[in-house]
Amino acid sequence: MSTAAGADHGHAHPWYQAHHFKNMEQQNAANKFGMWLFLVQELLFFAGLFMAYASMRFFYPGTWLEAAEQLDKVMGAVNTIVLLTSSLTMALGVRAAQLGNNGQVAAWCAATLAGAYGFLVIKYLEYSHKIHVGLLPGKWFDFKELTQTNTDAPQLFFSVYFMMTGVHGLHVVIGIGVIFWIMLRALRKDFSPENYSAVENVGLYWHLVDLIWIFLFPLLYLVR
Amino acid sequence: MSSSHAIGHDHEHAGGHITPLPVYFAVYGALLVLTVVTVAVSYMGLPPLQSITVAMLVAMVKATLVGAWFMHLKYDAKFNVFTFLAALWFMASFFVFTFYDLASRGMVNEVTGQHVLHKDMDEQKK
Amino acid sequence: MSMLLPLLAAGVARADGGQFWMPKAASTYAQQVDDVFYFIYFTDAAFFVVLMAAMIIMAVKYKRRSEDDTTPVIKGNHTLELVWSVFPTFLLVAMFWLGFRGWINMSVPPADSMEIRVIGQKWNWTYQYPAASVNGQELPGFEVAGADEACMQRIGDPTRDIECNAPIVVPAGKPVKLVMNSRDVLHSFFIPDFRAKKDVVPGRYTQLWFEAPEPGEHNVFCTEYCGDRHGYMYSKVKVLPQAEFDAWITEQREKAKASGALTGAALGEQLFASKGCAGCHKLDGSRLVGPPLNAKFGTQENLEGGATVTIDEGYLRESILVPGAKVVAGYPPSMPPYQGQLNDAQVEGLVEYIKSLK
Amino acid sequence: MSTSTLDGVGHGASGTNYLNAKKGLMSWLFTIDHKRIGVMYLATVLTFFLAGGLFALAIRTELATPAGDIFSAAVYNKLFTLHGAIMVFLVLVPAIPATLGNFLLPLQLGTIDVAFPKLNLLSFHIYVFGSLFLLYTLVTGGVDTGWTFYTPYSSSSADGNVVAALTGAFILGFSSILTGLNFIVTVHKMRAPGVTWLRMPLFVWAIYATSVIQVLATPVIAITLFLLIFEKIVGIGIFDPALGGDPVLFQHFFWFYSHPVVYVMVLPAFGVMSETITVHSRKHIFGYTAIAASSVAIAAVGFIIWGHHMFVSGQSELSGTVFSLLTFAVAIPTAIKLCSWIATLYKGSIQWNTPMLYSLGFLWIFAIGGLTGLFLATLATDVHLHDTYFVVAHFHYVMMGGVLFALVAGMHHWWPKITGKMYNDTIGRVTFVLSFIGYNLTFFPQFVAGSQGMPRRYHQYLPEFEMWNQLSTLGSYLFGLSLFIILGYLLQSLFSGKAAPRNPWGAASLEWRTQSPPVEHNFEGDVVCTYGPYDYEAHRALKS
Repeated sequence: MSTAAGADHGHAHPWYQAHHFKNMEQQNAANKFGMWLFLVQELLFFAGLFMAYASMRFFYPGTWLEAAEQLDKVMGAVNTIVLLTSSLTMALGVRAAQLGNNGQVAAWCAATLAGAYGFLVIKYLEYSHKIHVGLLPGKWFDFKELTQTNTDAPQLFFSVYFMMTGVHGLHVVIGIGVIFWIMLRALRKDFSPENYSAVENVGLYWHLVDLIWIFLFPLLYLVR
Repeated sequence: MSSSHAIGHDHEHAGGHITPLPVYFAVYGALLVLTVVTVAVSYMGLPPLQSITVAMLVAMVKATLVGAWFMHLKYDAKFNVFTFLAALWFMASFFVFTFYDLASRGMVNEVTGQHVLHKDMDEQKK
Repeated sequence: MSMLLPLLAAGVARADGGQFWMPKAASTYAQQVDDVFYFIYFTDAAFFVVLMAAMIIMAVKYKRRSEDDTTPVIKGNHTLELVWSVFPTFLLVAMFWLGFRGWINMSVPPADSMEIRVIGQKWNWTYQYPAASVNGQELPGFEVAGADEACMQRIGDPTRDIECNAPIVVPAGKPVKLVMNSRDVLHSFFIPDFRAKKDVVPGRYTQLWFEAPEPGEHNVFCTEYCGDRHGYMYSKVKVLPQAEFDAWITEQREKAKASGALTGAALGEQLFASKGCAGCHKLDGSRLVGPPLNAKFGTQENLEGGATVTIDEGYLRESILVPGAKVVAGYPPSMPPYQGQLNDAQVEGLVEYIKSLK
Repeated sequence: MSTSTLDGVGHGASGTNYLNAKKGLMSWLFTIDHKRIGVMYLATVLTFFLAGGLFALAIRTELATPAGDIFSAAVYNKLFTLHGAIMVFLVLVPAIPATLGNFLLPLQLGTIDVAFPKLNLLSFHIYVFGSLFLLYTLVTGGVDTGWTFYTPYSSSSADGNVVAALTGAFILGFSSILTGLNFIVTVHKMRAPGVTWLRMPLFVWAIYATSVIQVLATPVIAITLFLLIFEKIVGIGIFDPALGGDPVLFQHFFWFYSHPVVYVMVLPAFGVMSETITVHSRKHIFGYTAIAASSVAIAAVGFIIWGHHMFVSGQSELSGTVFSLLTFAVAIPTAIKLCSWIATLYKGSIQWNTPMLYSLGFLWIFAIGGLTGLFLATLATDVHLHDTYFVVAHFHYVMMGGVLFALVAGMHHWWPKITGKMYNDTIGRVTFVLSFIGYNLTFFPQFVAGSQGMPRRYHQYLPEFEMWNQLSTLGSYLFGLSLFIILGYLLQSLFSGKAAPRNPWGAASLEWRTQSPPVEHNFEGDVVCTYGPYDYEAHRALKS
């Protein structure tokens, strides 16, 4: 919201202050509060997926344990570490923005992007393996070993798996977009200790993506 | 935008609370350790209930670390913390009440409670 | 005004057996439900009259006299606010409690209930009665379903559907437990006279019980939207005196035993009636929901999408099991699939029966 | 701001206002002015209301006779589905918050704009984009799942339009979320000096509570619809019993949003009432804190009572009991509001003008709607009444009567501020009588038909219900006619109405301190609030 021209009614504003805010403190607080409310709706959006997981697991406990064996714990763990690392680099990027160091912001954003792409690459490897052997959601499910031993709807686990990781992956993709935007703005030297809430909000978003994964990983991969 | 008791060189700044670098690295280290712990526990072959309890506890600790330090909730305006917790509260109400229905089906009437699998459906059709 | 009239009417109607709001109570727990209903009703009416009278009287009394009217500053009154917060609470708790008692009563069938299976399907009900041994003779269970074809001729008359669809027959003065599930989508089994209702869910069983003290006939509606002919999914409960019921059920069981020997077209004819085929397909060449089936075998039929097909055994079999595969042009694809519901001999019988129709 | 202009007549010195400050279509479609966005919402919402209303009249026409003789069953089912979907997703949810809320929130808080003006515009564009999907389904043959999209009917339906309708509703959800988010931040961060929490008009409190629900509940319907879309495309099977899922679980997902959303519709209506009743009685609101707190309480409790839609759905008996008990808890704050409004009339100076008449009409209608809700919260009686016309009548009394009467009251109340024109009050009052009679005649008989056992969504019905249905159909024509008259004289006022003074009703809240219509940046100077929105004493003292 920072591109609107200031100086509408008398006062001299810095270029990044929108005309309807009285001062930067108000603008920053509003931006951050708005972001938190956005994260709130993200959490409730994911709540539906977690509820779907919980109820299907409740109905088919045996299937859940059996089907989860088909996931690759190592891949999942590596991906967790990749995402945690990108979360750290993002936090450091925000810190650099707080200090007004645009160069470092861009560098940390680049590091975060590397993590995000790494996550997607590993996810891609996992997906392509599953697609190859027929561990697919819903009616596409075609994995003989499980359908022979387990008639309790084994496809449901993979429905839930693909919906959860898919929606999460979509968030990663969106994250890549906004982090890239922040990186470009940092290269343009947009940020200063007074004006960094865009970096901070993107950071908050990225940490939430991380936060969701922190729960997805054990629920899908680890709980035997 | 206030900070009162951070470790290290804590000072008021236009950029809000500046968390010292070592804190970030310490949090990151703790997250890595916890990830290793949770993976290790999964190989111990605990029964499902204990396994999921441990996994969720570890995840909650990790989430708290990310929320408090990476997301600055520890130093943030209290209302933002409240907002975050309110979201968790409403999520919880969604889980608890829905799950209460699923779990209590059949407590009053046995037949109502049976969740018939689709394979039973086929049998019943025959 | 619009409220006062029914209010008055309700008062009169109550003297007349209380049937202005609720239909005649015909199950053991219906009166209990009605009592709760009227408790809430009169509480509501009292509140409504007091509130609206206050509103109207003040609106008239304090109508603005001049543009310079001043008003006293009254920001609230804690006593009053406390009264109207706490006092209704007691009434609400009473409502909950009465409703809860009735609900528990309606939810828990007596142990000696007679069990009948109810199957909902677009758009009719099937009732399955259990097998029994009568006088040392093993008699099979049987199904009641389908529509009376002659009755179905009265197109456009809503009472047709309720009169022509097979009723569920139950004994008077004995608790009956319906164990229900659906073959396709959600339905709901509703008997207004009994104050009984429960959704019929695919994939699980739900149950409903009632005891009708008196013989009689009562309407059954489907109250969960289930597609095209949801508004036509009627049936009836026929309550018979115990002795008549016993005679009826024994007769049906004996018939079922006899029809077990049926094969071919005769079996098909029996299924055509009992599976509700006649509800959609007529045999005199005129259209209903589906195409007529007489004199069709061996002819060409145009399909939805432009293709044509010769009506042979294969096409008939496919159309019974998976009707959506090849739909006749000009008709909605609304027939439910019978895959898994008919065995081979039954499908064979239906095909033979359709072949035999002239 | 100089005090002498407080109730002054006429426009500001320059004669410019938000309506004529910029010209051209683009200056509207891409405006970030909350007032213009509010007006655009109003125009769009009313257009969709017209469409939904015509569907309603078509339904009532079919039901004038017991036989299903005018439309085929398939067409009838599409009519009520589209009626429901349009009315809920396109009309009732944004009806007051996005229209009057958008226009008034910054004005009543004494600020220039909402916290995120561009986001506000984005909400509107998302709304229009989402509505295109519903329009697409409409012109390509409609959907017949019912607006509730219950599985497995919706998931097993072969109709491709269902996916389009689901996508539309999914997109519309984000419009609602972003509006709510924007308003919450606005209330928290944008209040003018002197506008303390307890000096906010009750309309603002209502919008605030509404926004909280929008942000918390709407994401759940979004993910539900998302899952349902994939249920249809991939057959993921979470809600479809044929694939191992549970259709009752879908209802939990669905009502976790769709119950709170009735408060998204009706809380702003409460807010409008708190304004119109006080202003046109020229009397301080009775029990300000109780009304404000009850808005928030309704929003909070409204989240844990959704199971009362599912008493007979196959939900567990114990769960039903808990939900019934909690449902009664929401009756208390609602009763507090109703009593407080009526107490506000005491010793007031009540003006019998159009906005006040609609407000009193609202109280009548909402009292019936609220009180009949008790039958449906009570377990034993709900078993009988669920999914009958009793429920139809109940939620129309609450949703449609409540929201619409409040919207019409609000439109008349703020029309001078929004358009700068006065309408013909005499026609307004006469039309009120017509609409009030028409409304009650439409929906009251449905209570009787329903408790007698007439199920909803029936294309035909038994002859014993005929009288009630005919009364209802007659009423719906009267009501429809009255709405056209309202539209007519309001539109006419745009062209030949008298210029509206700054503060035609002598109201004390901030939006009346600026000129009518307001200038582009809302106020001619900085606003400092020194007294509460219902403090007519202080207002008068300042004026003289």
